Amino acid sequence: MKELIEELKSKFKIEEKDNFLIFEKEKIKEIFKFLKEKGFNFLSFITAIHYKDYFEAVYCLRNININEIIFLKTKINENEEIESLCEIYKGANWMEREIYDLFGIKFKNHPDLRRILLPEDYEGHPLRKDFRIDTPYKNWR
Amino acid sequence: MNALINSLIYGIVILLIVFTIVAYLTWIERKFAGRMQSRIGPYYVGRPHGWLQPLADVLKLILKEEITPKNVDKLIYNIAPFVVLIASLLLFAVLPFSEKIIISNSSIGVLIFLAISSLIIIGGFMAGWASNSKYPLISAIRGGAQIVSYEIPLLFSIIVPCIIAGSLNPIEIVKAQKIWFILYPVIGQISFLIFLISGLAEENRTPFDIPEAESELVAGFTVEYSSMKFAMFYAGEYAHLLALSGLGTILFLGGWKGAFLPGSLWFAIKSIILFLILLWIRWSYLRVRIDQLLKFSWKFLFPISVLNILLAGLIVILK
Amino acid sequence: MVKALYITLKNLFRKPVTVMYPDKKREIPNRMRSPLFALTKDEDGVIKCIACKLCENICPSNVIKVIPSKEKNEKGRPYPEEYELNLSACLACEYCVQVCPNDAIVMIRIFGWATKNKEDLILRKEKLLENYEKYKDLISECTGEFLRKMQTPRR
Amino acid sequence: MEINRVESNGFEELWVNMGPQHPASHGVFRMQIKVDGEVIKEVIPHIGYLHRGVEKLGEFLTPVQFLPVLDRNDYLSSVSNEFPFALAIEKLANINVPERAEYLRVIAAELMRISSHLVFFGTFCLDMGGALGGGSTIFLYAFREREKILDIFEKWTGSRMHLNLITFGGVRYDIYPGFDKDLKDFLKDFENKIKEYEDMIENNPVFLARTKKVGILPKEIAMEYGCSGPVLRGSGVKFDLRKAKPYSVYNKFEFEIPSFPDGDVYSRYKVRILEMKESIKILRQAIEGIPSGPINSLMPVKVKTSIKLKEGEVYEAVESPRGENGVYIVSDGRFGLYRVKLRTPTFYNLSVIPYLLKGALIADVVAILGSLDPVFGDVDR
Repeated sequence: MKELIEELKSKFKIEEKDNFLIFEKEKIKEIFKFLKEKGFNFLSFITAIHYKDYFEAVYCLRNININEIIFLKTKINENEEIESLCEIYKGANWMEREIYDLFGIKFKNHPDLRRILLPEDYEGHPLRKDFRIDTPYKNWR
Repeated sequence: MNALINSLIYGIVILLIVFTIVAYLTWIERKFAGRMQSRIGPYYVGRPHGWLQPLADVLKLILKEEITPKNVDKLIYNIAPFVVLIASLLLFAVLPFSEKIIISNSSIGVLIFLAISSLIIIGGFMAGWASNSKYPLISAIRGGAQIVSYEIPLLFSIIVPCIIAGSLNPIEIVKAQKIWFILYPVIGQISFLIFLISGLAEENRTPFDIPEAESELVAGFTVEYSSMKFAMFYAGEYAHLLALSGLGTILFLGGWKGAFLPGSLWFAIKSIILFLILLWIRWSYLRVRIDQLLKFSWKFLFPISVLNILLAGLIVILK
Repeated sequence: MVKALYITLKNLFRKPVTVMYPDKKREIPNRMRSPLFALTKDEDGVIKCIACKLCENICPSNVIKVIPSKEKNEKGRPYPEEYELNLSACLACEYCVQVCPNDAIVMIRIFGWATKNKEDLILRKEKLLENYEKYKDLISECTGEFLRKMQTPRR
Repeated sequence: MEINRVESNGFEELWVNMGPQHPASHGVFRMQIKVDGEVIKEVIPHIGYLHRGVEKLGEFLTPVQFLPVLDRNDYLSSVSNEFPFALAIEKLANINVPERAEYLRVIAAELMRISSHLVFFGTFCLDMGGALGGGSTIFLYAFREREKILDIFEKWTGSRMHLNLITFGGVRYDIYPGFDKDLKDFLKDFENKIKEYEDMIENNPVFLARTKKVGILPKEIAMEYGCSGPVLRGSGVKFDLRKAKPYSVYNKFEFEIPSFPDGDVYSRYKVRILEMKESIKILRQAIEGIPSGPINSLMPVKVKTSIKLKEGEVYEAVESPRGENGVYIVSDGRFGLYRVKLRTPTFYNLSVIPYLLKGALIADVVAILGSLDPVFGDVDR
């Protein structure tokens, strides 16, 4: 496990900060392809956190054979896009749709980027910090 | 003229009896299923056994608002429940309740029974088509496929007693049964089993309730029906089931024959026992899938029933 | 295949487990949490609530509103001028009961309490006191005192 | 006479809308299905009918207040929702839990697992057999036993489903006198009943034909989609967080992880049945070994801000009846939480539905959907 992290650090310029590996979002595809080859083929979840002016996307991977879990993080600025993982992990489809729905982060090359939990005509992205919870839903009947 | 009046009177009386029995069959079924499922079943209407439940059901169904969807094919939509109900009730015309009590004593009674019984699914198909809705349509198509494949084993299983008895007249068949036909070695049991299975399939009952599969197709061809029209389907189904148990009694269980009690009572008792067996099967098994059902029919039931007929023919010739 | 038939037959002769509800009623356990509340009174008939607002503070769905009185009552305690509990959003989590220092708010063990009127779901002070008189015997075993005693680590 | 035609996009194919109100949709789930005859060509699932914004709510409520809200997430196994959240908060705030409380948590979680799997078993058979047939019989048998579990919970915590049992540093309710006997009686009775369930359907060729080799989910696909719990174990991966990363006191108990390599509906069903048996084993050991002592290490909660959190990020997961139920918390050192991510298992389990349904028959839809055991409070949050 330690060797793997060392290898990641040297290959993709990944930093380690309390259990989270922080990577640059341009390299996302190579990193995840590499990790998948190393046996991290269980995509546990993807999520995001909204800070005042940027987002953090969090990826959680598991390797079931050696029973290890790995957390990866990347920074996405407002109005920036990130590459979709759907080609590597098929399950990323719904997870990324959920993030798009709740945060408004757009994923490049996503096959089907629609809202998933909220109605199609909903305005705003509720998990952003600037979202007001008393925002009315316009098309409410 | 006399015969006509006779059959008219019998017809009306039997119709009334059948309606009451059908209403109370629902009560029996619900009570029986309830106890089977560790429940009590009908309870409140007519405490403590829910005696008045069928009455309340009928009243409720009559008083309910009838909703006709906008885009249905009005004519066929309205005819369909009548087709089902009338065809189901017509079946009783050829069933002898005892040696004397029969509405229409025809020499090809069993054949008439089969002919009318396959009319019922046409009612279902009409309902499914005319509803102009997707679930009923799929249901109707499924129903058609199912009936086509199960009519044949049913027919073949019914032919066997007819061959042995040498007649298509129900009264003659009963008379010919010195012992109950179900006790007839090998062919009796085989054809009874085939009759039971394909009867269930013909009747759209679990495990063969594919056209009505409520977890898949909501309620099959009755999705768009409400109120009294739905009740007609319901009553038709039960009347059909009762008639089928009646036919089974006549063909396999010796009809009205029995000691001590009057014939018609024996007939009723046997039919209801057969009905309960059908219920027992219904409340114990899961549903099969349409392709498995068709495969089962064509690859298993059909060859066996053909062999069975051959065997019956051989027996008759050798005698 | 035949086993299934045998099992259903076996169950046919078992006793049904249904409790026919309005005719026979189930035994209600001592700790039952049903969302109906009462404000208790002490032995002299004075409201126990001291309007400390702890329940209002902890309620996850913000359904409790307490307005404390300006003056004190005959026992020298503050009391709530108004007490409002909106049952329509109550989670029945029993936090309010747990934090109440005086055992003033309690849950009533009652099953099938229902109303046709939405207004009835808002329990005001008068209604809560009336509930206490009405359901005195049905008060849940879990009062604030009881819950805290159960949870306190014995040191 | 004009004959109306059922409208469709083509002559062969028909779009059928299953749900949101459909007898087999286990809640509110809508699928648009393109069928060619009986064969499914394309599926578009729609979720979110039960979206309540629980994650947003978590940012407004304090952890103490958020616990009872979490109960409503996966409403069939409320303890397994509180559990990871409590673990995460305890890790962030450095709270230790007394051993008695750990045992009580495990007992509650395992009882909930049995009750949740009984709901699965009942509804699965209901889907397969229909409300007017053998399915409803099995459904009622399963619920008959579940009722006894709920009665035990009601006596214990006062609530039947939304227990709000777990709190930070322990549990809120101690067991009542006579709990041991109730539980042992139930377990003894339940062991026989499980045999009855198995006899009821597993010898039945109809059931086997409908479940074997239907809805096959290969191991690799299951892992890519993030499926966990019985769905993953049904695909032949022996992964269970109770063994892989033993939380609470699970390392003290002996139990097996059932798994089947086929990945079809039958193996997913069978895994759950065997899991119930394993839960019985765990419960037997737990009830024997339950120590005396306090049930909580903290003083009882007084105000909503009684838990002060460190700054930091924590992910904790437990094995809920449906899979890996995780909570990811970001705290900025205030009393509230900055961000709560609930990794609810059925959201990920359900996302394989388009993969599994392609090429299946209409009748398989209910079997496959039922075998994934979705709870829509859990999917939509």
